[in-house]
Amino acid sequence: MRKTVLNLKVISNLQLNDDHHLLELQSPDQLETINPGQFANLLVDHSPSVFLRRPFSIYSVDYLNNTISVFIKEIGDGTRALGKTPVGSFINTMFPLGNSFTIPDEPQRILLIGGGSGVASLMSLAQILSKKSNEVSILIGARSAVDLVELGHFSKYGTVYTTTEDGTLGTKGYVTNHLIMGDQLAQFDRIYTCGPEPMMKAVALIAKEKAIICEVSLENSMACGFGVCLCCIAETIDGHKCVCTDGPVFNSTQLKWQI
Amino acid sequence: MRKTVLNLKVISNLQLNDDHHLLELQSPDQLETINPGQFANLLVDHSPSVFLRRPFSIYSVDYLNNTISVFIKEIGDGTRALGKTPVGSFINTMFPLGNSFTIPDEPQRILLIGGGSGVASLMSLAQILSKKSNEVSILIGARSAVDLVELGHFSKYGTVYTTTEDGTLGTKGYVTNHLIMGDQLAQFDRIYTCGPEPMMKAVALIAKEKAIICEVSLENSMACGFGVCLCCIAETIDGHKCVCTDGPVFNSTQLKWQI
Amino acid sequence: MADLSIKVHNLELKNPVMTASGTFGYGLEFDDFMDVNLLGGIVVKGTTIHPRQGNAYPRMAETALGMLNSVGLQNKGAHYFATDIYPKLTKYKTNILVNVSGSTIEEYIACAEIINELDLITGIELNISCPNVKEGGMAFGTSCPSIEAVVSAVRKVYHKTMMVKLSPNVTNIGELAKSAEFSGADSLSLINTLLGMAIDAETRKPILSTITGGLSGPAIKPIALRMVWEVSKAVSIPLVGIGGIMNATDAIEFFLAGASAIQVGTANYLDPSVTIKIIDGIDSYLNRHKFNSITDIIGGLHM
Amino acid sequence: MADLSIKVHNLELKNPVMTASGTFGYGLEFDDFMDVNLLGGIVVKGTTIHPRQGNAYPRMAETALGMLNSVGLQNKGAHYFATDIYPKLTKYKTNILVNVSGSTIEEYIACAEIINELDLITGIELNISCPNVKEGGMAFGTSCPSIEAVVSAVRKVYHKTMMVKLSPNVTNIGELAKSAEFSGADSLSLINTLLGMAIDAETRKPILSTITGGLSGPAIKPIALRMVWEVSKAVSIPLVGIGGIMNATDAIEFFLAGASAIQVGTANYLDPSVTIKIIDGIDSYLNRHKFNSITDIIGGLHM
Ligand SMILES: Cc1cc2nc3c(=O)[nH]c(=O)nc-3n(C[C@H](O)[C@H](O)[C@H](O)COP(=O)(O)OP(=O)(O)OC[C@H]3O[C@@H](n4cnc5c(N)ncnc54)[C@H](O)[C@@H]3O)c2cc1C
Ligand SMILES: Cc1cc2nc3c(=O)[nH]c(=O)nc-3n(C[C@H](O)[C@H](O)[C@H](O)COP(=O)(O)OP(=O)(O)OC[C@H]3O[C@@H](n4cnc5c(N)ncnc54)[C@H](O)[C@@H]3O)c2cc1C
Ligand SMILES: Cc1cc2nc3c(=O)[nH]c(=O)nc-3n(C[C@H](O)[C@H](O)[C@H](O)COP(=O)(O)O)c2cc1C
Ligand SMILES: Cc1cc2nc3c(=O)[nH]c(=O)nc-3n(C[C@H](O)[C@H](O)[C@H](O)COP(=O)(O)O)c2cc1C
Ligand code: FES
Ligand code: FES
Repeated sequence: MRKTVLNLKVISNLQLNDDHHLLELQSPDQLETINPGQFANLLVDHSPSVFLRRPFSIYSVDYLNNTISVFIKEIGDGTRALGKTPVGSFINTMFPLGNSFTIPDEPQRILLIGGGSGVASLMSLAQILSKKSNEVSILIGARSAVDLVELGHFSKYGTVYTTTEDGTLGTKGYVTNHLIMGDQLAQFDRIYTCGPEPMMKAVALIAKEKAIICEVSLENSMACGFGVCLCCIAETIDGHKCVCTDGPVFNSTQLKWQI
Repeated sequence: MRKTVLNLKVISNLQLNDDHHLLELQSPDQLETINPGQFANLLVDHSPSVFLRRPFSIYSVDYLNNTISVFIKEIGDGTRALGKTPVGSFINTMFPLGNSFTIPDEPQRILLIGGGSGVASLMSLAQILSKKSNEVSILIGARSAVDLVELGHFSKYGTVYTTTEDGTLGTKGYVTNHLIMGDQLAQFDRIYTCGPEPMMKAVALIAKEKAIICEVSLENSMACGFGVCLCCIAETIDGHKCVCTDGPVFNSTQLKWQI
Repeated sequence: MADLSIKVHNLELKNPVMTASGTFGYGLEFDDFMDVNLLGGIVVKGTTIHPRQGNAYPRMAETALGMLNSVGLQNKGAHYFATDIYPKLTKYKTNILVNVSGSTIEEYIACAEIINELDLITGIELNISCPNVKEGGMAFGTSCPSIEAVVSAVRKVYHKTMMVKLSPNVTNIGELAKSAEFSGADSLSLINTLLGMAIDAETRKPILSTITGGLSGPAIKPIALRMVWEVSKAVSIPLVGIGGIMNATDAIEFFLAGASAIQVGTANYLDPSVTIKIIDGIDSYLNRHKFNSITDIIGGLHM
Repeated sequence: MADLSIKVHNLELKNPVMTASGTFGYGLEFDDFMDVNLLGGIVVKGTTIHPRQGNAYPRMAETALGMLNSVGLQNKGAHYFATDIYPKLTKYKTNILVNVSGSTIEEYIACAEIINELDLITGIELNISCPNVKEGGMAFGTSCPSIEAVVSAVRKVYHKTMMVKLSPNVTNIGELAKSAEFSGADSLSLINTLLGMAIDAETRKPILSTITGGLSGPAIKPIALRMVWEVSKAVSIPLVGIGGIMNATDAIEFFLAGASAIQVGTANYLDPSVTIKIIDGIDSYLNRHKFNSITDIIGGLHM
């Protein structure tokens, strides 16, 4: 679907835990295809301290009801204000933005690795991959069990593995400490990852060692979200690329930090 | 009562007509004496376009319930935001500010003349004057009958006369067109007025001609409200005076525009 | 419908709303959102003779109703522009100006010479005010002799409209404006960004890789208005007002202060079709106040 | 509880939080709201040798997270200050500085001489940066020779701490800071307001009677931070940071950029006890980051 700016109606706002909200936003118009990995740029009203839009991965799309969902972790004034948006009000939304994860032509064995709010960009990916008969495994890392709020959804699309830093659920430690990241990794054709940069770097390094294709979804501070301000660059082997248009998804071998 | 800044709870928000609201704000602390003519300076939250506080006359005080009321006419972003404040939420309020109308030691015949949202500063004045056995008459001017929303309250404290520009209630025209402003005016010992500047100037001129004491309550654009920014000056015969501390009430003969 | 057309020297605009360099890409990025042809003109991204990578990441910091950027003129160079981008822009039926920058006078000249060959580029905006490059840029725009040197040098090789974009980071913008006028500028655009800085108190680091960057957005509007007004008294060539314009009311303020046209910058990021709303809003304002033409309010501030 | 005390040259502050001239009256207006003695110091209203009525009304315009003022140094003169106001201030146990201004060097000298006699006034802040007066004021603060003239003249007659307040409306604030240092300033405070303008589009009039005025508030913080950082590299005397400080985080940013103390201005209007919250917030920050003293973070920006 082409980029657009619309006032989307908040038709539900689920508080998942202390600081995570899932907002479902309804479009007045028929939605066209939105690809997994794409994001939306939300305007925060009524906040003197938030000037620019705030980018969020499109967590899921419901073409029947013409809704998209965004998964919001509160970390500052913008996300706190958005998390509080009452049902029935409107959020001015620019979407869909950015490129998307590669969907293989033939079914493959694919490992998705998410950390923190990075899991948001993997949900619709998991859904589409499983629909296209890929064999999907999902490894999710979090600080603690309470932060693992979306496991139920993921388990519909594949096998879910977890790690927590405090050991309250799954393997104790980081995602890279999980058994699956060891010898078992060779079974996968592709890895798709989104999460904190150190995590993605570590995953990309392991993927490279094992020669597995790895796509990462980057975050960045964005002023526009559609390629005009040139603020959101990633350093790639082909020079500076915009995360909002050339990305957010990059093949990890394209990125300088990988080398 | 000394000046203070408190979060006051909105315990009622009456929409009086299209663009007028009466907000009742409750203090957590016992209120001390607030004098008629004093004002409050309200902070407008959640509005990127409103930076400074907004001043409003204290319309009435309820010492039993520790509430003050403010009468708000929506004219810009600040008043519109305040008018929408939901019951139960809090408004950060600096009050009571400014001087007050003179309350005569002995009962007198007093005419209050209000125009537009200026009537707000006359309500608690009418109440106190009538309580102290003064003979109170109240002349209120408005554009149209729909804007005359507070007549019922005033009639508890004195005889109410009205003018409307469109003639929908009372005498057609401005307050200065009312019969009472003619020969009958001599019966009054004092005139207290608050409203648009042209109205107050006209009233003050007539009062001067008839040698009746006249106090006017001025508006002004204010940055602080408590005498430190020196932005809110009125030109008086003694030089620049601050409307927020030396006023808002001035004897009209003090003001340069009177001469 | 009031007459919104305006001539800025020999640049004919169907309406006074243009877009500011660095905030509108090459226009193409806006095709999804709006009809670019409705604009008076667009000024494309800052262009230099050699390709530039721009500065390292991070390049952006949000501030109180504003933002800092330190992009540093990232662009693929004038040749690439001429061969790869320009052909895509020929579909537009509006004025396209190229924002020309350089580290040396020779670079400015070389870049302007290339742009001079492009038929459908109606003018250049000479950027002597970029705060985000180590050499040249703003340095040219902060003293009279250097303004005279670069403006008159480019004037010799560039034959269409030359708008000179002034830096606000100066003591006396009126004097500098006069230098630009004297050296052959056809019009002046102002302001570029104000030099600012942002710090992350938690990490105790500057937010921008370059430490300082250029401030734009509503925060700077009062300064921009003052400068347009000051310059309008100093020179007689037309002015294009820039700085924190978010809506038609802001635009009107710039016309009243003396600008013949305006450029919208940061506001495009928040609402990519804001310029269309501004054009409509200017028209409504003129109708409401019973003016027939935009020219009726330019410099029309009552004292 | 971290050690918040700091010496700004020979000015001993119990904590680095002061109030900015023109935004804190004479302190007395704040007695209802807070304990003024908890502050590191206060700078009272701009004072001139002769009484000044200031500019005509209107003097204030609200802007995007900021405000313009054109008060124009309304005050009753140095003699009145000495005889009528000063006695009321002797109750305070904190540093009181007088902000000294003038239209000529002689006026600066005369005013400073009077203030020099007042025992409990620990210093002056030499205001060479007021944008709201027709003569003198900012004109003194925008060129090196005039800074040198006024600062060295006042230095001869004033024997306690002399803080010089710099104007931001300049091309190169580092150079001007050096002039002030060289001419005898003990410390520098910055920034004063930025020259701006506001227009009412409906009435088509400037909002301020003086057309232009001084911009303050959060909008200017990025510019103020940048200037403090730039000046901290140019001089070795201590700096006092001013500009848009609304909370402790803002204050910390100024310390990191190189300020030894800060002044809170416009924020006092919104919350008259904001300075107390800022002091507490600085203390919490230092504790949370395990610093023992405010001196640990001054100029502590990691690159
Ligand atoms: C393409 C993309 C997709 C995203 N998807 C999601 C998502 O699905 N769910 C979600 O919760 N968040 C997502 N984010 C991150 C989200 O945009 C930020 O959390 C949000 O912008 C923060 O706004 P704020 O006003 O709450 O915080 P701010 O007040 O802006 O920032 C608070 C603190 O967080 C830091 N910070 C802000 N943004 C980022 C960032 N992008 N990376 C690292 N640090 C940052 C700031 O420097 C500051 O220290 C995504 C970001 C991008 C670029
Ligand atoms: C002492 C005092 C008491 C007041 N009492 C009341 C009251 O009881 N009820 C009430 O409704 N209002 C009262 N006002 C006026 C009220 O403060 C303003 O209407 C309010 O500040 C406007 O805020 P805004 O953000 O809605 O409008 P803004 O967006 O600030 O202004 C909208 C338009 O109105 C003009 N404007 C703003 N304030 C004033 C003013 N004070 N005088 C003239 N024009 C102005 C502006 O220039 C602008 O054109 C009082 C003002 C003062 C100084
Ligand atoms: C991200 C960004 C990039 C910019 N790049 C350029 C540029 O390349 N050349 C230029 O002359 N101005 C550039 N500018 C300045 C704008 O054109 C404009 O002068 C400034 O942003 C003020 O206007 P605004 O407040 O409406 O944004 C840039 C501004 C921003 C925010
Ligand atoms: C209404 C007003 C009056 C001011 N008067 C003075 C003054 O008399 N002398 C002076 O040096 N600065 C004066 N200033 C400038 C402030 O001291 C301060 O430098 C400026 O407001 C920036 O700080 P802020 O953004 O925290 O307000 C005044 C500022 C305001 C808003
Ligand atoms: S956010 Fe503007 S180019 Fe990517
Ligand atoms: S509003 Fe500040 S002195 Fe009156």
